[in-house]
Amino acid sequence: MAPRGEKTPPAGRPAARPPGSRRRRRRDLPLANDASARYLPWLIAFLVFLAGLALVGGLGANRLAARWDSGLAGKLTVQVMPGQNAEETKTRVGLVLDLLTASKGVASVEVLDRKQLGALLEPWLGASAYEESLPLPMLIDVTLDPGVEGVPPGLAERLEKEIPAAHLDDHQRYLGALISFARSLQLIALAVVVLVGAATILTLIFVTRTGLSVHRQTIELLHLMGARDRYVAGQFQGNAARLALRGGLVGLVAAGLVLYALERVVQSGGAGLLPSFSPTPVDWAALLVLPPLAVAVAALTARWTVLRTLTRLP
Amino acid sequence: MAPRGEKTPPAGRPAARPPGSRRRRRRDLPLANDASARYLPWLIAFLVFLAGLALVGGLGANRLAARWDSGLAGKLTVQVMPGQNAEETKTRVGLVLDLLTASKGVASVEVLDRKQLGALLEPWLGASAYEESLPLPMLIDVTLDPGVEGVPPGLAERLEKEIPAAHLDDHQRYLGALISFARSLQLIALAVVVLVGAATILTLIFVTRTGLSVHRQTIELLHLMGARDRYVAGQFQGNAARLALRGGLVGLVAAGLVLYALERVVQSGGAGLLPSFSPTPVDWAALLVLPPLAVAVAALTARWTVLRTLTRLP
Amino acid sequence: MVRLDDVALRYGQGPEVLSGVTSHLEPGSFHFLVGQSGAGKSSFLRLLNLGQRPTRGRLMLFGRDVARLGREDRALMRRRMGVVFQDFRLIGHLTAFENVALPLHLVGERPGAIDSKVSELLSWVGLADCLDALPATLSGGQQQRVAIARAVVGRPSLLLADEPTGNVDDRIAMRLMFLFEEMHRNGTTVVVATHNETLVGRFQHPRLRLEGGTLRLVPAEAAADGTA
Amino acid sequence: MVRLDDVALRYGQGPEVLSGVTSHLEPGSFHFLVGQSGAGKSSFLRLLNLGQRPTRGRLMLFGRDVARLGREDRALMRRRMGVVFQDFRLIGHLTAFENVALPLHLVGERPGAIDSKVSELLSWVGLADCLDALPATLSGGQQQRVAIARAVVGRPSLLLADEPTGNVDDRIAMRLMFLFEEMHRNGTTVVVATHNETLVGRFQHPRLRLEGGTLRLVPAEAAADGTA
Ligand SMILES: Nc1ncnc2c1ncn2[C@@H]1O[C@H](COP(=O)(O)OP(=O)(O)OP(=O)(O)O)[C@@H](O)[C@H]1O
Ligand SMILES: Nc1ncnc2c1ncn2[C@@H]1O[C@H](COP(=O)(O)OP(=O)(O)OP(=O)(O)O)[C@@H](O)[C@H]1O
Ligand SMILES: [Mg+2]
Ligand SMILES: [Mg+2]
Repeated sequence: MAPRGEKTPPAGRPAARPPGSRRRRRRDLPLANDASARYLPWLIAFLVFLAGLALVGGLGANRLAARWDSGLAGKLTVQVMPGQNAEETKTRVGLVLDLLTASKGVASVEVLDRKQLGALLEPWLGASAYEESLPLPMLIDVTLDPGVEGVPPGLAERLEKEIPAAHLDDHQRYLGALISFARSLQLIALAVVVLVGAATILTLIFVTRTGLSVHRQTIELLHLMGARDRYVAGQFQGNAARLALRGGLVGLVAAGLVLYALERVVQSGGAGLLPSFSPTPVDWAALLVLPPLAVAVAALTARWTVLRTLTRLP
Repeated sequence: MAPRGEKTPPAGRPAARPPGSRRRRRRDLPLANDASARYLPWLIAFLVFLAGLALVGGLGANRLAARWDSGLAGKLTVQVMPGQNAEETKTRVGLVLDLLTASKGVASVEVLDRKQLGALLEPWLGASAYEESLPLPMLIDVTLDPGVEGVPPGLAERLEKEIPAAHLDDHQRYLGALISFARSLQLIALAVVVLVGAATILTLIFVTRTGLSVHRQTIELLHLMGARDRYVAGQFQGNAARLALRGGLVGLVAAGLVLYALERVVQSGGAGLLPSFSPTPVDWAALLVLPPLAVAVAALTARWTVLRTLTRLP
Repeated sequence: MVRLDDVALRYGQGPEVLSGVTSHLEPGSFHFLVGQSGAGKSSFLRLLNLGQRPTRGRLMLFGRDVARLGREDRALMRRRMGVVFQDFRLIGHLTAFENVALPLHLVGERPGAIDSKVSELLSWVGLADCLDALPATLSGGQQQRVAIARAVVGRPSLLLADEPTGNVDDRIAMRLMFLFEEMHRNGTTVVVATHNETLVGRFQHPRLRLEGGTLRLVPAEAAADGTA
Repeated sequence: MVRLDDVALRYGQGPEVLSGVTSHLEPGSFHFLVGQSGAGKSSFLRLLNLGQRPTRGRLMLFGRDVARLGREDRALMRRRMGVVFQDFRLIGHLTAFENVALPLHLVGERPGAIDSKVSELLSWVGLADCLDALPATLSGGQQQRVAIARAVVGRPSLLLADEPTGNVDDRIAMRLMFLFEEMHRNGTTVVVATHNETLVGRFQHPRLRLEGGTLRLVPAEAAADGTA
């Protein structure tokens, strides 16, 4: 027989210490105290900052290239040398316009006025480019029929033969390099954005794995005590989301400040090439998407990593 | 008395299994199997890649700004409208040159020839910019005395009064914006490089802390068994250096490929603005410094983090 | 409560640790699990707390075939068990109090009830002064008692204790055994794996003896005659 | 070998676990360290293996005042000790063999000698089949034996064993005690902390009894008369 007596476990005896004294419960997974809680927000901030810059840079390069490109695709320019006086110049332009409108493949023509021309040349010739007295070549914008690529055959030769003072200009030769440079920059920006995304996912997987490994014993114990997978996954997910949000906001603000400063620089000078690089409302909107995106990536990656690991437990 | 007899521990009995069968020794700290071994190289590769792009971009922007700047600091341009014929134009230019050389603060003057002018305007006017028959304004480069800032007082007024066809041009107005934009880009590039460095250090601290925390029990045990601090620190340091080297090389190659591709794009077109953005030998050298730098940062950060933690052990 | 039908267990490609164990533990029964070191006592308990799946055979717990349970059901079933692990497995960053409160939190007990139950139980095992101590600051025997308190605090239907008295002296060991006895009297099915022959001899409970991978039941009478 | 002079130990701001312990363990002596759970046995051993610094008093080891030792010297001194921790502390990713070989590697032993010494010792403690097993795949008692093998393999001058037989049955416990006896006969100073009164009673060694923070020496004769 087992010995009995006074040594019976307690039954209904009131607790020694006042109830409620220990009610504030610590989390069973102290993820918020992990080293990652100090690391992750900063790394995410850095990544969001980078993604922000790359995004706006890429969109700017895209706009620039598109502007040049759309200005050039299906377009030609014909220069007409100014004659000895305005009358002669006008006659020459009239001849060229007649020839062009009669040509196959030409949809429309437009003579650039003095102001448009001046704006084009201002950075090089200064304000005087607008002066009436400066004899400039006349420029005629030619829009080709949709589907027509390059110079319609024979056009250049006919122009040269009939009006020697006119010269056909296929911009591609000059702006092509600029456009491919802008497109390259755009590609690099895209690559940086993609890499930032990959780095975020990679980091989240690593941080989560590390958390799983640091807290492996606790997690296994919780599992054996009947905790559900989603209970554990939820803690990791929430933690990752919180840290990513914090980092994302910091990164957003940093990127916003830098871009705002850049815009001020661009606007303070009136250079013609640059405005398309400064952020537009669309850019600002794209920026605002980054922190929620970071949070979503963080939460989903953490959840997925944890659940994948937990299903290995019996 | 303690019982004795057959149950005496072994003394010199030869071992049952052939000696040497277990000689290959596993590391007592299996850092190479940690999750960080798969994460760190990729993150470092990404960071080195970024640093590489930012570095070359920053150096390019610097060169560009410096070229524009040194071209502009202490320089003015005077435009002279072409007259009805070459003779008239020449007279005007002569007058302007006389006036300029007689002015206080002017060091030297140079008339840009047709070819220089054509190169400047080619992207806008096409090849015809070189044609003799096109009447273009004459440009005179004015170099000011060292120390003279801006337009010498009275010069603009005298020019305007004496030769109305001449027009003084203070480039700062047009290129100033471009230069501050380039300087801003350079600042951003510098910021990215600095941030990459910070991110690398932060990551290394985190990864090392994590390693210390994952292997805490083993490290404490090694310590209690008489292992020296530098024995433990050495393993972390070596591991970090190896991973950083691997990542640094990958990042270097990636950055190199991208920059090489960009250079090809730039060289394939002959645009006048761009060459200074393509990497120079100095840039390539700066790139080559990045992987060893990453390795050094990684090794030192790991060592420092470990030693700092170990000294807390009794 | 627990029914094993020709159950075998091997780890990976290793030899069978348990081979063909057939047994039935009545609800409310109390068994000692004995056997040499390495005989498979912990492995047997691991089967019962769903920490390991049988390699073959059928295991019924609470009247249900565990092989047919989903993840959710297994989690719920685990909550009806209390387990004392041979290596304690306390959560290092939680105090003794919080460790013991954990099973109650998992089933959603009221905080007030948690407070009184946990404090009371920890006082009973002699740890009234250690409520706020972290496991690392407790002695081996104190940790073991926290582990035991955690296993019994939820008044589980099935209590599995693996070597629960290896780190305490005989006086405390007896005190802990009274706790198990009390649970048993209140209807809990108890299995205690132990090497402590003195302890086994003092109680009138049948033994399950693991030897060569099979389980042999030694009734209480024979056991009492034998080693005790 | 070990000399304590009014040594006290407290953890952080807690109460004194040891208060004014004065003692002298001769080289080549063998002592059992006994006392209630929580009396401070592990803490006492922790002082001796330089795992904790005394809060006050003087501790001499191997004839040197440990307070005056540099980090390097403390590391070297630790290599002359063998320690069996109450919680084993095996390295999880190393096999039983590699765990036991560790102290030999640290002092730069020849691989050939390591191989034979380790295999032999593990066979002696009954683990000839488990040389390549990772700790997690060993039973509690098997892990404890690996921990003991690791402590003795380097033939230390000072052997500190904390509850080394808590997870094994009496037969194996005796076998392990013979190992300690053998070390003792070869000149090692041995201190074994244990709750196992049966075991203590079987051997003719003086006991150090910890009670209320002080140490009392109970000579072998008195001890043998007493509980044994
Ligand atoms: N996870 C595992 N993987 C492989 N083998 C294992 C595993 N766990 C236990 N074993 C092996 O199974 C056998 C039984 O182990 P178990 O822990 O069940 O023994 P035990 O009876 O509890 O012993 P002890 O009294 O020493 O705790 C041992 O030989 C052990 O090596
Ligand atoms: N790291 C620590 N920090 C604070 N208190 C501690 C620490 N380690 C032990 N203690 C306290 O010191 C006292 C003695 O602990 P110790 O582990 O030395 O006891 P013990 O005699 O080994 O007990 P057992 O037989 O249960 O292992 C206990 O009350 C314990 O709570
Ligand atoms: Mg066991
Ligand atoms: Mg102890």
